[in-house]
Amino acid sequence: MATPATETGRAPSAPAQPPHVAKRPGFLDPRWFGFYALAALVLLFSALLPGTYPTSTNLTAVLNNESVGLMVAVALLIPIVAGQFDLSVASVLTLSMIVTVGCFQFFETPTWIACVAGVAVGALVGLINGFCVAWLRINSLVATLATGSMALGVALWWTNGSIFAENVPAGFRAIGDRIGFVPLPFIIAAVVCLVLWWILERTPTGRYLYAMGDSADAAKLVGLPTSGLTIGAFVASGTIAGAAGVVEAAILGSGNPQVGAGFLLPGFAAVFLGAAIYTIGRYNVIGTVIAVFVLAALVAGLQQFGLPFYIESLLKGAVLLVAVAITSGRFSR
Amino acid sequence: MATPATETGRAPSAPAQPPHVAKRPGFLDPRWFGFYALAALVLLFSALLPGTYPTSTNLTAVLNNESVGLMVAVALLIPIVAGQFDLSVASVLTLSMIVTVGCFQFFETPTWIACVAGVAVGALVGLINGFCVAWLRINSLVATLATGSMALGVALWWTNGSIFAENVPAGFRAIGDRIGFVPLPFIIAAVVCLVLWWILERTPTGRYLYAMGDSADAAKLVGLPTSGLTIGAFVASGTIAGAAGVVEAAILGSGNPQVGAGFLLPGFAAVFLGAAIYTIGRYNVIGTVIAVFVLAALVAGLQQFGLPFYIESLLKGAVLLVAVAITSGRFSR
Amino acid sequence: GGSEPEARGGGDGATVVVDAKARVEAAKVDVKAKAPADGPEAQAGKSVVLIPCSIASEGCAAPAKGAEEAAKAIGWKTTMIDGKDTAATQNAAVRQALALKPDAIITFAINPGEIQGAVAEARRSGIKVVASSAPPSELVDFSDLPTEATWALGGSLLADFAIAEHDGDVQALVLHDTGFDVLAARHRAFVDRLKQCSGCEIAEQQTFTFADLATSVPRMVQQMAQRHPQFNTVYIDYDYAVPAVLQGLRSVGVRDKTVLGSEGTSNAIASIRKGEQTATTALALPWIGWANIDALNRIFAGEDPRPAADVVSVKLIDRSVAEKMDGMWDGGADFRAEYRKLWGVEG
Amino acid sequence: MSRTVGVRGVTKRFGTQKALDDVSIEFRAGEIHGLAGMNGSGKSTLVKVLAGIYTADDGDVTVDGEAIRPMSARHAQELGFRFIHQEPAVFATQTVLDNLALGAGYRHSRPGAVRVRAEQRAATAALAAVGVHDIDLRAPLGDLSPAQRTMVTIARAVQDLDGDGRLGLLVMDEPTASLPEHEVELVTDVVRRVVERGIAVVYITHDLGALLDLSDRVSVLRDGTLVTTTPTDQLGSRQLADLMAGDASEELARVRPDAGDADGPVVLRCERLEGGRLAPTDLSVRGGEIVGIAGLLGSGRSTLLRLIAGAQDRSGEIDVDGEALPAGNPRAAIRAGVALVPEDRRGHAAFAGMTTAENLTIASLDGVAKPWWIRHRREARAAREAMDEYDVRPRIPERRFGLLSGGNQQKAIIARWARTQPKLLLLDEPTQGVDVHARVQIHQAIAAMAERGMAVVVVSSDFGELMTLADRVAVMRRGRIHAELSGDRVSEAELLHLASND
Ligand SMILES: Nc1ncnc2c1ncn2[C@@H]1O[C@H](COP(=O)(O)OP(=O)(O)OP(=O)(O)O)[C@@H](O)[C@H]1O
Ligand SMILES: Nc1ncnc2c1ncn2[C@@H]1O[C@H](COP(=O)(O)OP(=O)(O)OP(=O)(O)O)[C@@H](O)[C@H]1O
Ligand SMILES: [Mg+2]
Ligand SMILES: [Mg+2]
Repeated sequence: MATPATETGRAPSAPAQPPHVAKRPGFLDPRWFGFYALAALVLLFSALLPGTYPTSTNLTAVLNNESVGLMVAVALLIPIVAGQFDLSVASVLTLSMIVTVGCFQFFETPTWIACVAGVAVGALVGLINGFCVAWLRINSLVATLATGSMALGVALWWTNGSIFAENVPAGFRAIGDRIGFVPLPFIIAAVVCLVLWWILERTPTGRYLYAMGDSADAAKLVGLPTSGLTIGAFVASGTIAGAAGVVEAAILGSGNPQVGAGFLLPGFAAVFLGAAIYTIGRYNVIGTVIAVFVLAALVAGLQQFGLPFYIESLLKGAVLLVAVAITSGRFSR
Repeated sequence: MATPATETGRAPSAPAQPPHVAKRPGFLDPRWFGFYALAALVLLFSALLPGTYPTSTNLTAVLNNESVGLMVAVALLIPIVAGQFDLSVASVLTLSMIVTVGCFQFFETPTWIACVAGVAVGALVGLINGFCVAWLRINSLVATLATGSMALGVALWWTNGSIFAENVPAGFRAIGDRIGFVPLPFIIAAVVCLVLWWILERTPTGRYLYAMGDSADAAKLVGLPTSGLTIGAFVASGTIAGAAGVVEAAILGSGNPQVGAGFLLPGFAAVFLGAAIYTIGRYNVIGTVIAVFVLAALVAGLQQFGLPFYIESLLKGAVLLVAVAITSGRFSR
Repeated sequence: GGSEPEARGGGDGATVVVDAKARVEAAKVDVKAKAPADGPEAQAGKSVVLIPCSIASEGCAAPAKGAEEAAKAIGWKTTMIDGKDTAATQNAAVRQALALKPDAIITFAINPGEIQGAVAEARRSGIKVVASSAPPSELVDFSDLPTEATWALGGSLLADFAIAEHDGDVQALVLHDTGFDVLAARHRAFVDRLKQCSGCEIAEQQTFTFADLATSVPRMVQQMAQRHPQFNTVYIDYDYAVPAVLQGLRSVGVRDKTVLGSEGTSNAIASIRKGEQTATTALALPWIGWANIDALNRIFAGEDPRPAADVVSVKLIDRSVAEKMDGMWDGGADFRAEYRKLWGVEG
Repeated sequence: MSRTVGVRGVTKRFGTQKALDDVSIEFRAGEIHGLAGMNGSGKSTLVKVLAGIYTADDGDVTVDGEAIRPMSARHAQELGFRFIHQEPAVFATQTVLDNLALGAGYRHSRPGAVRVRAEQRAATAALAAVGVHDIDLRAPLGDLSPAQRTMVTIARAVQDLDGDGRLGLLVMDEPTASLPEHEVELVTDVVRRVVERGIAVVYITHDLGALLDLSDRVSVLRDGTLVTTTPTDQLGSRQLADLMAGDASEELARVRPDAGDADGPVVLRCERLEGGRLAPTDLSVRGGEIVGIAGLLGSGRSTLLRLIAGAQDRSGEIDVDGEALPAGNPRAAIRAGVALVPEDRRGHAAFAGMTTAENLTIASLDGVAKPWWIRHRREARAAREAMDEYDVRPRIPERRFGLLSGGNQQKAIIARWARTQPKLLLLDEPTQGVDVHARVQIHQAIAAMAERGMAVVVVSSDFGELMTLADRVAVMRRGRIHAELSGDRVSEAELLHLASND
C-alpha cells in the first residue's frame, strides 16, 4: 500500500537534519517544579496561618532543624553522583558526635580540637570506605554497611550506654546557636552546600564524578583517576557527615549514640526527590536543597495545624511519590 | 622470552577460542566459604561453651529468632535479583503486624482472617510498588521509600504510636511457638525459602528475573514481560514481608509500630553477604540463608560469652567486610 | 509509693498551690533509699540473665547495672544481653537467654505483653521472669517494680512543681510517648494533677515515638511553641527526650521556660545544674536493680516479692538539689549495705 | 506460515525532531528487504517501532494488511518477529545457554522447572545452525568477545527457524558491523536460509555492496522520510549512495594513494608484549604511519590495542615516544599520548546520561577549564567545533549522548580523542555503524591526523577498509602477528588467506 515517494525540494549536498532548536527551559519546564512546589506551599500556609507561619521565628526554626539533615543529604549525594552508596553516613554522624563531646568530657580539650576531632573521625571512616571500595573493590553498599556498623560499635563502646554531656563549653554550644535570625548551623550547612555545588557543577572534578557515575568502565578508559575520585568522594562524604555530627552535638549539647540513624532515610529521600524536581534524573545539590526545604515547609505547616505526628510519614511519602511520578516517571514527556 | 611459535594442530579456518573448561567447584572454591565460616563458628563456640552452645535450646532459640529476619532478607532478595530495591519491606512488616493484631483487638476476627489480612496488606503494598516501578516508571528506591513511609504512617495512624495487644487468641500465638524442637516460625520461613529457591534457580521465571536484573533494556528487547515480572517481584516481596509481619505478631503476641525498621539493614547485609559467600557475585537464596545463620551463630556465641553489647556491632561489620573482601573483592581472583 | 498529702479535687486556687508547694518541698529533701525491713536469706548459686530495653540508653541500662552489682553481692551469676530497642530484638534476647539455662530472667523497661511468646516459653521451661519497670502483668512472675503508684508520683510531683513555680498559672505543652505502657501512669498523673488546678491549662498535647525522637520532637516543640506563645511549661515523659525539647525551644529563641522530664539520668542532672532543664523526678536507677534482685530472692525463697517494691521512691530534683549532687541520684547513702545486711551477705 | 509485515504511515517524534515521518513499507514474505540510509536517518527507530519498543505517534505496524493495535514488545514476540538490534540485547552475567533459551521463552522446559538437558540440546543446535561450534554454553556471555556475542544473538533470533514455524519476520540492524569476513558469510547464509522458508527479512547494513547483493528490494530513508523502495536489480551501489545522501557521494577510494614511505620517528614500540589471549608480540609504528591490523574473530586484535592502551594487564615492554608505559594503567598511557577508541562503544566509551559536549571534552578539559572552573561557553564552542568537524548530528551539544544514533555516537567518540591530539591513535572498528559518507569523512580525518605526524593503528574486520586506509597491514592469527603486508601486496584476498591459514 505504501507508495515510495520520490521526495525532492530539500537542500542538496549535506543530508538535511530537522532544525534542532536548543530550547531554553521555559516556565513549564519540569525542572522548576521544585521551586513552584516550595513557593506554593509557603504561600498556602502563609495564607492559612498568617500569624505564625510567615514569621522569622518559624524561618529560623526550620533553618535550624534542617541544617543537619541537609548536611547528611549532601554527604549522601557525593558518592551517589559517583555511582556509589554510602550507608555509613548516619553512623559516622553518631560517632563524630560522641568523639566531639567525648573530647570535652574526658580530655577537656579546647573547642576547636574537639571539632577537628569530630570532623577528622568522619574523614577517617570515609577514607576507610574509599579504600574498601576503590582498592579492595568491595560493593559500596556492603562496605559502608559494614563500616557503619563498626563506627556505631565504637560509639557504643565508648559511651557504654550513657550520654556524654559533661564539660561541654558554652563556646561550643554557641555553634548550635544563631546570629540574628540566622542559625549558625544553617550557615555552616549553606557553606557546605555552596562549595559542593561549585565543585559538582563547575569544576572538572565534579564532571569526572558524574562521568564515573554514568559509566565506571568508560571513565577508566578515558583516563580518569577513578580510584582517587572514589576515595575522594567517600572522604568528602565522611567529612561532611563528621561535620554534621559536630553541629548536631553543638545543637544538642550532648553526645548520644542513638541519634543518627534517623537521618539516613530522610537524607536519601531528599537526594532522590532532588533529582526528580531539578535537572531531572541527575542527582544534584540544588535539587537536594530544595527537596529538604519543600519537605520541611510541608511538615512545619502541618504541625502548626496541630496535625498528629504520623501525618508526617504519610505526607512525605505521598509528596515524594507524586513529585517523582510527575517529573521523571511515565508522564515526564 | 617467549618467541612467537607457529602453532599448529588446530582445525584450520575455524576461529580459535581458548577452551572453556567448565570447572567443578572444588573444596577451595570461594563459594563454600560461607559454609566453612558457619561450621567453624559453630565448632569454635561449641568447644568453648560445651554446656550451653551446642544445645537444642540454643538451636531452637536461634531458629526462632532468625525466622523473621530470614523472611525479610528473602523478601528483599527477590526485587534485588530483578534489579530493583524494595526499601518498603520493613514498613510493610510493621503494617502487617498492626493489621493482624488490630483485627483481633478491634474486630475479634478468627485467626485465619487476621493472618490473611496481614499477608494481603503486604501483597497490596507490593502491588502498589510494582505499579509505581513498572507502570509509572519511578526509580524503585524512591518509590519504595515513599510507599514505605506511607505504610508506616498508616500503621502509626491506627495505633497512634501505641501497642496493640488485646484479644490476641492463643491459637494465633501458637504460630509463634514450636513443634518439638523446631519453631513453627522457622518452618514457615524454611518453606518460603525453599519455594523461592526453586523459583529462582529452577524455573524459567527465575531466569527471567535474573536476566532482567542483568539488563532491563535487553530484557525488554528480547520480549520478556518486564512489567509483569517487575510487578510480580514486588508483589512476592510484599507478600513475604506481610507474612513475616504476621509471624512476628504471633511471636510477640502484640503489634508494635516500632518493630520493623530494625530488620531492614540486617536484611540487606544478609543478601549482600549471601552473594559474597555463595555463587559469588550473584544474589541467591542459599547464600542469603547461610549469611543469616552465620551472623546469628556469631551473635549467639558472643552473647553467651557475655561480651559487652557493642562487640556485636563491631564484629558484624568486620565479618561482613572480611567475607566480602575475600570472596568478591580484589583478592577474589 | 511514698506518703503524700492527698490532693483535694477542685479545691480553690490558693490551696492547690499551697499543697503543691508542700509536696514539692517534701520530695526535694533527701529521700533515703533503704532496704525492706525483713526478707529471706540469700538463695545461693542462682544465675540470672539481665535484659535491659537498650544498653545504649541510660534509663534502661542503669537499673540493669544496679542489678548486676546486686547479683554479685548476693553471689549470683549474671549475663547481660542487650534488648536493642525494639520488641523484636528484645524477644530474641529473651530466647537467647533460654539457651543459657538461667534460673531467672529480669527484663528492664520491656513490657512483657509485647514479647509474650518468649516470656511464655521461658516460664514454661521453669525460668522465673521478673519485668522491671513494667506495668503489673499476669505474664511474668513479678512486674510491679517500681509500682504503678511510684510512676504516677513521678508525674504528679512534676505537676506540683510546675504549679508551685507558676503560682497556679501553668500553661503546659505535653509530649507523650505512647510506646511504653509504664509511662502512661506518669503522664496521666501529670495531666490529672494539673486539672485539679483551676488556673492551669494544657495548651496542647502531642504524641511521639522513641524511634524518630531526634528529628521529630524538635520540630514538634517549635511548632507548638509558636502556636501557643503563652505557654510556660513543657512536660515530656522522660529525660532522655529533653535535649530534643531544648533544641526545639532554643531554635525558636524561647528560653526560661519550665522544662520537665522524669527518670533522673546523669545527663538530666547535669542539664538541670546548667539551668537548661528545670526539674526531673528521679527514680534511683541502681536501686531499682537492687530491689529487683531482692524481689527475685523472695521469689526463689517462695515468698511474696511485693514488699521489695514498696521501698522504691521518687525524688524531685531541681537546680537547688542538683547543685548539691554529683552524677545521678543513686538512692543516697548506703542502701547497698542495707541490702547486704538483709540478705546476710555482709562484706 | 508466511506473512507480509509492514508499516503504514508511521511517524515517530522525539521532542521536536521527527525521526520517522509518514513511512510506509511492506516487507513481503520470502523477500530480503534492505534498509539503507545515512546515520540518524531513522533505520533503528523503524526497527524499534516494529519491535513494539517505541510506540508510533502515528501509523501502524501491519500484518497481512491489518493493523496491530496496540503494538507491544510482547506482541511482537508472539507474532514471531525476531530482532537483532544495533545495540545487542545481551545478558552479560547470564550464561550463553540462558541467553539463548530466554529468547525462546524456555520452550523446551515446563513453567515449573527448567529442563537443562533439553535446553542445552536446543542451544547447541541453534548455535550450530549459525555455524558456531566452539562456544561453551556455561560461560557467562560477558566473557565472550563482542563478535561472539553478536553470533549468539543471531542464533537466538533464528533458533525458532527449525521449530514450528512461528517465525514471522526477521530484522537485522547492522548485524555485521563488527564481524570479520568469515562470520559475515555465516550470517548471510543464515539470512538466505531464513528467506527460503518464506519468511520476510529486513536487513540493515552500511556495506552497500553487501546490501545490494543480498536483498531483493531496498528502501532508502533520508531524515526520517522514505525516499524510495525499489528492486535491487535496477540499482548500483553508487546510485544507492546518491539516494541516501540526496546528492552525488564521494568516491570510495584509497585515501592515501601516496603512502608507504613513512619515515617519521618511531612512536610506538612493543616488545614481547603479552597478555590475555595475546602471545608475545613485537610491533612498532612510526609517526605518520597508519598500520592496519587484520585477523579473524578472536585472533587478539582488540586485545593488542587494549594492552597498549593499558586497559588490560600485560607483560612486556611498551615505549611511546621513547617513554616506557606502566602496565594496566590507562591514565598513564593517555598521559603519554595514547588514545583508544574501543570496540564496545556502549560499554567502554559512551557516557550515555551526559551531554554530547561533556562526552566530547571528557578526555581533555584543557583549554576549556581550570582545575576549579569549567568555562561552559568555551566548552560548548569547542564541542560545536568538534561536532562540525566530524559531522555529529544533531548539532546540539546539550543533547543527551544516549539519544544520538549509533553512528553519530561513534563519530563523537573519535572526535573526543582527536581533540586531545594524541601521538598514537588506536582505533578498534572505527567505522562500525557509520554510514558511507561519514565513513569517508572519518577515513579522511584519520589520514589527516597521520599526515600531521600521528601514529595510527586501525583494527577492522572490514578488509576493504584496511586497504583503503592502511600503509601497512599486520595480520593476526591466534594471538600472534602472523604476517605483515604493505603497499601493493595488500589485497582483500591475500588478507583473508593469511588470516585464516597458518
Ligand atoms: N530515544 C530517542 N530520543 C531522542 N532522539 C532519538 C531517540 N532515538 C533516536 N533518536 C534520534 O532519531 C534519529 C534517528 O535515529 P536512528 O537511531 O533511527 O538512526 P539510524 O538510521 O539507525 O542511524 P545509524 O545508522 O547511525 O544507526 C537520530 O537523529 C537520533 O538522534
Ligand atoms: N577491558 C578488558 N579487560 C580484560 N579483558 C577484556 C576486556 N575487554 C574484553 N576482555 C575479554 O578479552 C577477551 C578477548 O576479547 P576480544 O575477542 O575482543 O579480543 P580479541 O581476541 O582481540 O578479538 P578480536 O580479534 O576479534 O578483536 C574476551 O574474553 C573479552 O571478554
Ligand atoms: Mg541505527
Ligand atoms: Mg575485536
